[in-house]
Amino acid sequence: MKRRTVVKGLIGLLAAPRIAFAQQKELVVAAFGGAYTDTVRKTIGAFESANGVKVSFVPASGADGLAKAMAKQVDVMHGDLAWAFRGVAQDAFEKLDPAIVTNLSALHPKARFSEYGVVTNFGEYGIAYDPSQVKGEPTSWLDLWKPEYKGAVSTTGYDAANIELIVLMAKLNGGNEDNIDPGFRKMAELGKQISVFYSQHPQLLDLFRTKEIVMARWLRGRVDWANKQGVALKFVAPKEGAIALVSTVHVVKGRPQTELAQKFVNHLLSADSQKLYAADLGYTPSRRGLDLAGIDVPYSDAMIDSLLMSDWAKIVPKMDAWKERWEKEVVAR
Amino acid sequence: MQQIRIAGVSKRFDDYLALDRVTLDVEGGEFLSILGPSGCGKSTLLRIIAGLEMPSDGDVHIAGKRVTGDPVWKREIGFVFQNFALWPHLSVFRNVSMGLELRKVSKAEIDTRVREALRLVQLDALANRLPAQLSGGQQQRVALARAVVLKPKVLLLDEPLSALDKNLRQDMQVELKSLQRTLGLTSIFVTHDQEEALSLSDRVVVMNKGVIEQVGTPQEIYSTPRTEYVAGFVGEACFFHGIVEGGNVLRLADGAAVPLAAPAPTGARIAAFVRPEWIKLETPSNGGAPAGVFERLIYFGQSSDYLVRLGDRQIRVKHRDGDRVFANGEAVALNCKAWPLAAGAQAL
Amino acid sequence: MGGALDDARAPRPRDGRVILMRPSPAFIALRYATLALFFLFLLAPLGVLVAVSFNPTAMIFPPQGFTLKWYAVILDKPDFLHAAWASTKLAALTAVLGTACGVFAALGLKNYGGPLKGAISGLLMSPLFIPAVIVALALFQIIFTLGIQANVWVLLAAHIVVTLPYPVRNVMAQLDGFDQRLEEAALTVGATPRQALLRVTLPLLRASIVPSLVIVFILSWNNYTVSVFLADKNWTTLPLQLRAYLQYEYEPFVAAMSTVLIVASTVLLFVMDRLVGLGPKRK
Amino acid sequence: MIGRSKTLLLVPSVSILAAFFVVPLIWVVGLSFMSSDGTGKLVTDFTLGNYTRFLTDAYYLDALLWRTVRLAAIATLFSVVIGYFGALAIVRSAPSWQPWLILLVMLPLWVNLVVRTLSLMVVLGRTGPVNQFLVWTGIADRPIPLLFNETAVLIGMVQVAVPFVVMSIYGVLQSIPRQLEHAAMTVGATPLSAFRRVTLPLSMPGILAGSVLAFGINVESFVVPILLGGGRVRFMSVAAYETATVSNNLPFAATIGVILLVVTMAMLALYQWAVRSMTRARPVLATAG
Repeated sequence: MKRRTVVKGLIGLLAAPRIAFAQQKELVVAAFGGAYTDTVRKTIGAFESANGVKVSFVPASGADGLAKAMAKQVDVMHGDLAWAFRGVAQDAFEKLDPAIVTNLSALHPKARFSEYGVVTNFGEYGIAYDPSQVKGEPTSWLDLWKPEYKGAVSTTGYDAANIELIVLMAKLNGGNEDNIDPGFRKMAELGKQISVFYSQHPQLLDLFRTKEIVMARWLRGRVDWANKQGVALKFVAPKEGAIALVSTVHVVKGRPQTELAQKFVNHLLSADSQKLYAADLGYTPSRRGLDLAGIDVPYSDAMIDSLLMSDWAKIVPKMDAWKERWEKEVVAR
Repeated sequence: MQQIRIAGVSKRFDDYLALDRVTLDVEGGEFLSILGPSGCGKSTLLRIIAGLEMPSDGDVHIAGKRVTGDPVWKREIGFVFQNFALWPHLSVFRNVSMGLELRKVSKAEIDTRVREALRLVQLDALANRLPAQLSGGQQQRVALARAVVLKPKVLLLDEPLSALDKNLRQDMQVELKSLQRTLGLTSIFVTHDQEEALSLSDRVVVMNKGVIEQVGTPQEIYSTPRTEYVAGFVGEACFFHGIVEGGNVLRLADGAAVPLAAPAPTGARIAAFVRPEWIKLETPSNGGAPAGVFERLIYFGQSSDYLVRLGDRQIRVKHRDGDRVFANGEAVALNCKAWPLAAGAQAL
Repeated sequence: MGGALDDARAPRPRDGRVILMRPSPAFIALRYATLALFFLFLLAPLGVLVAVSFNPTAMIFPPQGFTLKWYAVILDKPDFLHAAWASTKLAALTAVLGTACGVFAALGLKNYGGPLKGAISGLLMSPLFIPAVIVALALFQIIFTLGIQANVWVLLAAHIVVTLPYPVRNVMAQLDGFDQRLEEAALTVGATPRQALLRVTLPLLRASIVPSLVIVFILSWNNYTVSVFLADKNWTTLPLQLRAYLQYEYEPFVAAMSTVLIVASTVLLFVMDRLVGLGPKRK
Repeated sequence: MIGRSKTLLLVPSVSILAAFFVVPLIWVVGLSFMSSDGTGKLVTDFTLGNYTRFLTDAYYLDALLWRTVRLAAIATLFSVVIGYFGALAIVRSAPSWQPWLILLVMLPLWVNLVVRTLSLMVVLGRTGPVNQFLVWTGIADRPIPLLFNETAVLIGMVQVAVPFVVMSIYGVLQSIPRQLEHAAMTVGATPLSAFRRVTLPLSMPGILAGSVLAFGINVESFVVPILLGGGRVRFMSVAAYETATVSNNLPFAATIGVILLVVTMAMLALYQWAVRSMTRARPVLATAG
């Protein structure tokens, strides 16, 4: 008798939340988590009541995000260009329906990179530097290569922005996405400059704080954050162009409520939501014509036009091979 | 009435035969010892009676009921283990009461019966101690109380005293016997100590290599054993091998003659033995008694033994009051009557 | 080394004699120095965390002021509270069921010998030696192929699998020295094997079961690599939530939360010790 | 006698393991013989390509596999030594202290590993307490770089593994009667040699268990090499994870996992064989098992 009660209790413990949510229509969104999800959540109340739906968020992006999309466990998936093209290749997404996602027409053309997804906002990877340690303002990506900063510059490991940097270096040295050797040759030199490849923003912040690093490839928004955290840094967009950080959003194929998911994407592209990306996260909205008075975020067609954004459809199939080269030629000593 | 009946029980472990068609009856209220060296199968037999092992062949009956296939917990036995096997996490009281709790006996009755059992073994004052807080003898008594509190149909004891030192062991023998008498418990006691077996038992079973060599009263086992093995195991013995002459004399290979205490078929080649206390040492005469050389006297206090060299053997002879004192190296004759062992019985 | 007192309390050997030996002061000093150095090494990062949790500005050590505001912030993070609760439930279930499985397995293996025992115990230990993330990913794909939605049962099973080696090994180690006669003694007084297990064997195995429960709870509570693929939306565990958060932020809030965990776990273990006893007191 | 129910006891663990570990493992092995089309789609034709790619490339063999195994082994050695002395010091403390000291040992495990490792970075950082101490005492004239190298990874791994080692060894040490060591002293052994001749050999099973556990944990290290290695100290499980999640080449990620499993199992078998033959050579240890 007693034992049965315990077993029932255990089962109840697990089952409770499912029963509670089962009553209502529900939309599951895979998002980046942390502050990003918090920002999206701010305006979600209006969307929920307008459509009679409950939106819940799963912190997943990248491999786990796409895996969940392929398994039809989420309705909407956030990602970046690499995962976007992988998802397209694996037939994971619905085409966005311009009849429902009416806000598509209000976006900067660069945001509409594919019929199967859309860029919700742009960030800028540039050079963050400590003005007390760096003489004069860096102007070019190549400043990271300057011998006087050997050991005191940093970038991440193999990620989307560094892939853009490889492609940029290839292009500056006579190559392109298809002829990447010159890019790797140049990056190998950078590898010798670097003592630590950072993997998390808080980690880089600490490196700047302790002056172990004086210059790094970082996000504009992050530099503002660092300043708030009491580490005085400056940001510069190099003359070759800042590297685009894009957040993409996709409607997952084969879920019961794709129309609702399309509406949700439309909601993310609405003026209110778009404005919050700028206000809370420091990202440039992909929607044109917003009034961003009082928000310190670069916002112009020219700025978005200048962002470096390679042809990811070409890059994605090469990412595995490039990763191996990165580890061998740039990281390994 | 037979309280326990063991009929043709065999036990095979892989390719090793531990028990070979053992048959044995135990009377109600009897104290029976199973005596033998380690590995003779005595513990296996006890465990089969208890139900801790299943026989490969044969039947076990307890109190007139066939229990061969019954598991141990249905057999209503009491078992005392060699190292007591007290549960270290339970108090003395709980160790004793567990069997009653399992039988769903009322709380009040448990209390009465456990107290009574503990009083029997004089441990009522220590009921709340943990086993680790008790001495060896006290632990032994808890193990006994745990076994008898259930009023078992049979009490099985697996070398229960061997973990105790000599003095304590002798005290416990007395206590164990009186407890068994008081309760009238049919008991089977497994031991490798022949003194213990002889002093405690109504009957003794001597086992060797999985078979019963002999069953009998302690006197029978000691004085009139049937085989050389039994004779040698239950006490000091000096063996003579030879041919029977005239029905009551054993002629040895060296020509000496030993009178036999019981008649044997003339012309048979047999073995006979004597116990140290059966021999009287004398000055050699022409009587033909086996002759040896006096080596020395071993003094024990209350008694003493002679050591005599007989050919290449050294034998003991009990010194008796009034015996003549021999000098070391003096020639002596062994005056004794030897007990003839069964003609077919093999030498060791 | 040990004090005379230790020995007086130690179980007396059968022969009843206790050899008393006074350690030299040098050895006592050495022991305390070892303890101090050992814990300094082990707990330094926690010390930093606790200190930083009171720092008003950022994750800076040494702290530049004192505030309790980060502790208040915890209550403003429903996601974290929800995740902590999910993790607690999951870890508790994993601990109970996983330890039960491990105890059963160890008991079951006790009677086996030779190559079969080796093979099965090898199997039970093997989750320790392959990156859990690979197994979790494969499991995810299999479930996906079978058309099963990720659910908490799969998550639970996966957590049990990756933590199973710990209870199996702990309990098997204790069973190695276990006196079989204690169990037989219970059978002779009329206990069925199940009753013997419940009344004798399991209480005696407490010394390895309780630590197993704690370890499995901790491992499940901290698991990231398995949960990342198998957790569904209702079961976003604390490590997942934290990882997502740490990608972007690192405020003393995290230190405050860790401090709360440290204190809470200590209190929990203290209460458990009072209730069931964790220490080896009765050994 | 109760053999059937004993077998029944194995059913829950073995079936759960079969369904949720062995089957995925078979899947992983199968996966390692497939390939990826570059976008992550599986090509199911049988190929040995992943294994050739790994096993014929000095980078994968040296910078990845050998480094992982080497650092895991060194970290295990340190973990066992430090853990042993910790456990010994705890066992020799007053009995009433011991549960609390063990609780202290387990305390770090409650804190998320990422958070714990970030804190360790503060401790070892250029302005951290360790460097401050070194400069203050004059051992170093300026902060020395303790982070972002193999040493830092080793320190981190040891920190992670030590609590588990302590738990393994503590139980065994606790069951060794102090009288044995004292008996050795009565026949003239100094405390040190009594420890070496009695306690140490008797605690061998704990050391064995602890080292296997520590190696298992270290060889799978993930968070520690990422954070403390500064992105330069590559580890097998990190490579497997990134190959799956960044390159999206699941078959090759599976191959890395399989190779790690095989190498680890082989090393452990070798280790146990070595320990066993060593204990056979010294009869003292044979009784300890």
